[in-house]
Amino acid sequence: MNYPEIVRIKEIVEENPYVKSIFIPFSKTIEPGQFIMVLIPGVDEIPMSVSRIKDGEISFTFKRVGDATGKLFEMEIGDVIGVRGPLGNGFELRGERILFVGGGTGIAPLLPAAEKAKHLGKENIIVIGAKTKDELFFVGEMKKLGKLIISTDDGSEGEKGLAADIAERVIDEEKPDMVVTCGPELMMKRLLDICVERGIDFQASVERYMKCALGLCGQCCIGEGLRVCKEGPVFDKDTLIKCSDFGVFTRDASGRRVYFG
Amino acid sequence: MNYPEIVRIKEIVEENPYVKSIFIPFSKTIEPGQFIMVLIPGVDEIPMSVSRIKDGEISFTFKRVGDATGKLFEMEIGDVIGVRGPLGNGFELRGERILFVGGGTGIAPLLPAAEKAKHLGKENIIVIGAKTKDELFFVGEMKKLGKLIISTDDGSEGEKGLAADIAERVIDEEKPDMVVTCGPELMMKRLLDICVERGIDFQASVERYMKCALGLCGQCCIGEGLRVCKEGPVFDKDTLIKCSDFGVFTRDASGRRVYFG
Amino acid sequence: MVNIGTRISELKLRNPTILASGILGETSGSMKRVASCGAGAIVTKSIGMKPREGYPNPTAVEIECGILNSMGLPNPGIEEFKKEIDEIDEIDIPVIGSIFGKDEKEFAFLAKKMEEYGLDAIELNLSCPHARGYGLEIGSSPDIVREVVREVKKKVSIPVFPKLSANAGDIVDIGKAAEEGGADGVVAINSLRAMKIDIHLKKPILYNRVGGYSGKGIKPVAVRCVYELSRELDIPVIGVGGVETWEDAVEYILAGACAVQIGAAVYYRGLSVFAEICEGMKRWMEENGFESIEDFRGVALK
Amino acid sequence: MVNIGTRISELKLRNPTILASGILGETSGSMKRVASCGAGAIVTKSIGMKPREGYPNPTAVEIECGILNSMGLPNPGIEEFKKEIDEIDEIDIPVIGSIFGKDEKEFAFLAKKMEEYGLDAIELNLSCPHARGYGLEIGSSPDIVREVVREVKKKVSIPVFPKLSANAGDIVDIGKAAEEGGADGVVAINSLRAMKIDIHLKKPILYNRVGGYSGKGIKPVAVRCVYELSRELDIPVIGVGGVETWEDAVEYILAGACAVQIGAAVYYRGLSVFAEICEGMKRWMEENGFESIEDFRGVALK
Ligand SMILES: Cc1cc2nc3c(=O)[nH]c(=O)nc-3n(C[C@H](O)[C@H](O)[C@H](O)COP(=O)(O)OP(=O)(O)OC[C@H]3O[C@@H](n4cnc5c(N)ncnc54)[C@H](O)[C@@H]3O)c2cc1C
Ligand SMILES: Cc1cc2nc3c(=O)[nH]c(=O)nc-3n(C[C@H](O)[C@H](O)[C@H](O)COP(=O)(O)OP(=O)(O)OC[C@H]3O[C@@H](n4cnc5c(N)ncnc54)[C@H](O)[C@@H]3O)c2cc1C
Ligand SMILES: Cc1cc2nc3c(=O)[nH]c(=O)nc-3n(C[C@H](O)[C@H](O)[C@H](O)COP(=O)(O)O)c2cc1C
Ligand SMILES: Cc1cc2nc3c(=O)[nH]c(=O)nc-3n(C[C@H](O)[C@H](O)[C@H](O)COP(=O)(O)O)c2cc1C
Ligand code: FES
Ligand code: FES
Repeated sequence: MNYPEIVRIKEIVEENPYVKSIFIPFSKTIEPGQFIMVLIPGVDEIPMSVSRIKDGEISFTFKRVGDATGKLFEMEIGDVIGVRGPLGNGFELRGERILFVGGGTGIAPLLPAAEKAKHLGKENIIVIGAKTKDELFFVGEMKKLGKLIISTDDGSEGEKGLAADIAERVIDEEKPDMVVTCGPELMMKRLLDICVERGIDFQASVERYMKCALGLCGQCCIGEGLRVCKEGPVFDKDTLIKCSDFGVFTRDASGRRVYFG
Repeated sequence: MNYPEIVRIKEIVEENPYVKSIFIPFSKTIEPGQFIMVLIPGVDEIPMSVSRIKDGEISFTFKRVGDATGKLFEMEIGDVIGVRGPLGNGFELRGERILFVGGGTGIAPLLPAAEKAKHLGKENIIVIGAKTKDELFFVGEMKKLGKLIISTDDGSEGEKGLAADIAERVIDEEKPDMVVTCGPELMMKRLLDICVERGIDFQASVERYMKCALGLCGQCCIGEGLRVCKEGPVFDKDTLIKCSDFGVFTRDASGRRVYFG
Repeated sequence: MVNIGTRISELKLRNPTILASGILGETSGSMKRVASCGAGAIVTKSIGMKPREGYPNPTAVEIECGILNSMGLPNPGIEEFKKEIDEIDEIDIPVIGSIFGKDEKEFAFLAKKMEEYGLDAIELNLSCPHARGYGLEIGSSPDIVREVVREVKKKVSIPVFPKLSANAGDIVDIGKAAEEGGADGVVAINSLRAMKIDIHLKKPILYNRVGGYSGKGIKPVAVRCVYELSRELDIPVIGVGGVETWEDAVEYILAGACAVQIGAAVYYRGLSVFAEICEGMKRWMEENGFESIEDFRGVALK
Repeated sequence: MVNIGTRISELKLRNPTILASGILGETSGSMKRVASCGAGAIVTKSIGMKPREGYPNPTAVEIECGILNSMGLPNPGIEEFKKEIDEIDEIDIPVIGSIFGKDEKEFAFLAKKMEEYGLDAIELNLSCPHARGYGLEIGSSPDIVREVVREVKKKVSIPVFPKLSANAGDIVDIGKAAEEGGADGVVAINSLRAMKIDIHLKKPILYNRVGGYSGKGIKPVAVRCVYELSRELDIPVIGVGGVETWEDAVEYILAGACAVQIGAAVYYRGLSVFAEICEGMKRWMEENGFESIEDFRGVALK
């Protein structure tokens, strides 16, 4: 039943001044890359990637950006939220050397993905980028999972520059079999182009405004009717190349096109 | 799903000038004593006891009494009817020596019951009664299943007299462990009283006007709300003793009481 | 200590589960049985002026999300029904007499009879979805509903509960008309006008073609009706439609119902359904710190 | 050879499965995808005068016998929607533009726009069960429905299909009014006004509280509506509500529908549902010796 299960918050971790993780009981199987719909009673219900997968428990990790995340940010242990999921597909980790590139809150779904990759015996290279040092998170956990490269737009930590630029260099140096990414769409689009050029396997987790999360309303469609809530949020290189809107425009809650950049 | 399955009539047997058996495909398990609702499209849907149980096939055996049975009587192989069931409970054959007493179309459900009893290694004594010779049926088949005593009201075949009278004598002679009966309610009531008096185990298959056959409408209730379509049609001695209406009145389609005798 | 007793107007119920009309409510024996199974009250089969045989079978079938029936209001008639009522003295829960008629005069006459027989309240079946001349036509006009309730109220002093349908007209308009007419509460909803066509027969499966749909498939519609009626009316609302589990009953009470009626679930869950719902509800109330039905009734309206 | 092509007024469909409004009909890409999955026609999302964000989430949840939604008519507005239509030239099945407005003027304006954009027919959403000021209020008055259809018909020359609801009023009365107004066919039914209260939150689960119920739970009601409309009207009837399997589609056609729309089943069965229904229906027609849809359409009415 694709219906919210009402649960109590088990634990809250402040990842940085702007980002928190909320832990909730979750008894179903969920794969890295899959997401849940988080119901904040009386406020909204929003999509959140799973950021940690434990036994009977998961977390999601979010930045305060508006009403719903703002309310979540103020919540305390024991508070009640609703959870629908697992929804969508997960990452498929192919090849032996995987480069993970996460930008902003896009770092969140990469943590369980890199953990799984490590568990499968793969060699991980991880690039995480943020505007500034303060906005980084998961640094300690990521370090344990592979070779970690940090980038900040302002150079306050790690390398200075855009994650996509850093990633391009790392791709050429490290020659990964696959790039797995989540973050701003323009960053993912650049990585897609890079991987197409170089013939490297690629997966990206795409964000679109979501309403029904049942694959019905069509609100979240990209390309030729691919539902991010159903066929996504993770898409392959070959699929995304054919999406003429990927990296070009997204849609607001009314379905109007909103161009990037 | 308690919903008619539409089937084609496989075979029709004329048991006597007034009674026919219709064979239909039936893939579910059904016990002697249980019944089905037979839908005659555009006419009615009526309860019928299972009269033969074969592999993937059953029969019901009926007398032409009105619209629905009249229409059934005219049907041919390949004609379409609906079947809901199995419904209700079945006979529970207890003890080693069982006396079956069938009157009129009440003989029908006793055939598979006696067959089962024989199969279970019990010793059968069978009394079947009808008004006259012509109205008897299942004589050949019953003979193979135990000691058969025939009674007719007019003495045209077997012993002359009411089946209940004959049965009373047989009970005293044969000392059965149990009496299993189906037929006119006054006959069954007399047998009940006899068995109570003598402390003999007893089951009877009761008929009441049926509508929903779902246990909902209450049309078929006897005693303290026992639904013949659900808790019946087969009832034990102890249950029937407590039904102050058993053998006293039945109800017509409107629910009005119709007194016997 | 948790108390699941409830009140509907002046009726006091030991618990909020009521046997719905048309379910095992036609004979004294079946009413006694339901009372002994733990119901909080019983509604009789709908009774009319004269004996009626109802429609030929099939009158009821199970379909995917519920039960479809078109009994056609079979009943022994008000005179004969006295025999059943005379035999239920030992029942110590409220028994509500359901009646149907073709106009306010018949309703008033039947209600008076039911009162004379000693019943505790009257339910007006204004909304049978399949019997021509009764029900739908009456129940979808606020003016007729107001008038019927008013005439009945003039004749009897026991509480009167019109039963509304979601088949035609705005249920809130009808509910308001009932309230204006002096109703002591409303019951919502009767089964939904519906049909199942058998693709093998290529015909409607019910003899009467159209029937009333009940069971869990209608619950979302019925809960919405109860919610809207509770919000707009000042009189008690009794919820009916697809109540099968204690969760369903709680949902109705959160929507504002002071009691629920149970029909189709007698098929799905058996006669233990009344006791099971009460047990579950008590447990839930304990866990949630509610001491009485009133503690959580209508909470969802806020 | 079995032919499952069908006609609705002047529209010719390769098969009788139509994508229902509000399902994947908002972007050019999703419409193309549905066309390539075998649908016989497509209805767009309901489009209004201005962009609307709709209600906050939850806007849709799965419940026991179907889907409950209260999207709140989100849409990019008629101007912006041109971009989508401009991109669907390659679709070779009829595309029907669904519109909603607050009065006959808005409907007429929107219909004209849709015709200019090149769409093949208009569906009038007169019956959204949850968006205040649109839908229910309009769709439950025969007079308003007649007027809206009449005004729209004055403006456009493509077929016009009002979509009716079973929420309020007698659907046959509304259907007759639509026919009088000049409708080229009617679509029945929109989702049923309904509610789910979450017993843990003790609140309605949808942000908007009330929503529209679709899926198999509403099929018996919708089939009854299609049956009644087919019997009473002379114009084609398109059936909607809980069509999931070929058996469901056959049931609607037996009830008189010349085509069926499919909404919730896209969730339950995926996008292959259109092709699967067509396959099953062809097989059944062969077994039953029917060569065309017309051979068995409305057989249950007899
Ligand atoms: C599959 C998926 C996974 C996501 N995972 C994460 C995550 O792990 N961590 C995280 O911080 N964020 C994640 N997001 C984004 C997150 O859902 C939005 O940031 C959040 O919905 C903002 O809600 P708000 O009310 O706080 O902000 P608002 O002020 O309502 O909106 C801010 C922005 O958030 C976006 N947004 C709002 N509502 C929705 C919605 N229903 N669906 C999609 N986007 C919306 C819009 O683009 C909007 O411009 C994910 C989005 C998707 C589609
Ligand atoms: C559990 C059960 C098992 C039965 N098994 C058999 C059987 O194996 N063989 C057989 O010949 N008969 C059996 N009957 C009786 C049979 O159902 C009726 O004879 C039949 O319904 C008559 O229908 P009709 O339309 O031909 O006659 P009608 O003219 O309609 O009625 C004749 C009489 O049949 C009875 N009857 C009619 N409709 C029903 C109904 N829906 N339910 C119950 N009784 C009804 C009434 O008492 C009526 O007076 C059984 C009845 C029950 C309750
Ligand atoms: C077999 C059957 C008979 C019914 N008969 C009546 C009736 O006589 N009078 C009445 O008001 N409602 C009647 N109803 C409707 C129920 O009382 C109830 O309103 C409806 O079934 C919805 O509740 P449920 O989903 O719990 O069954 C009948 C319902 C069924 C299933
Ligand atoms: C998510 C969702 C959105 C819908 N949006 C619309 C809409 O915009 N316009 C409309 O006329 N009907 C809309 N509907 C109703 C459907 O078109 C259809 O009438 C209803 O869902 C019943 O069909 P179904 O059971 O096949 O889903 C919507 C239904 C759903 C589930
Ligand atoms: S959010 Fe509705 S289809 Fe994806
Ligand atoms: S026939 Fe309806 S309860 Fe038995």
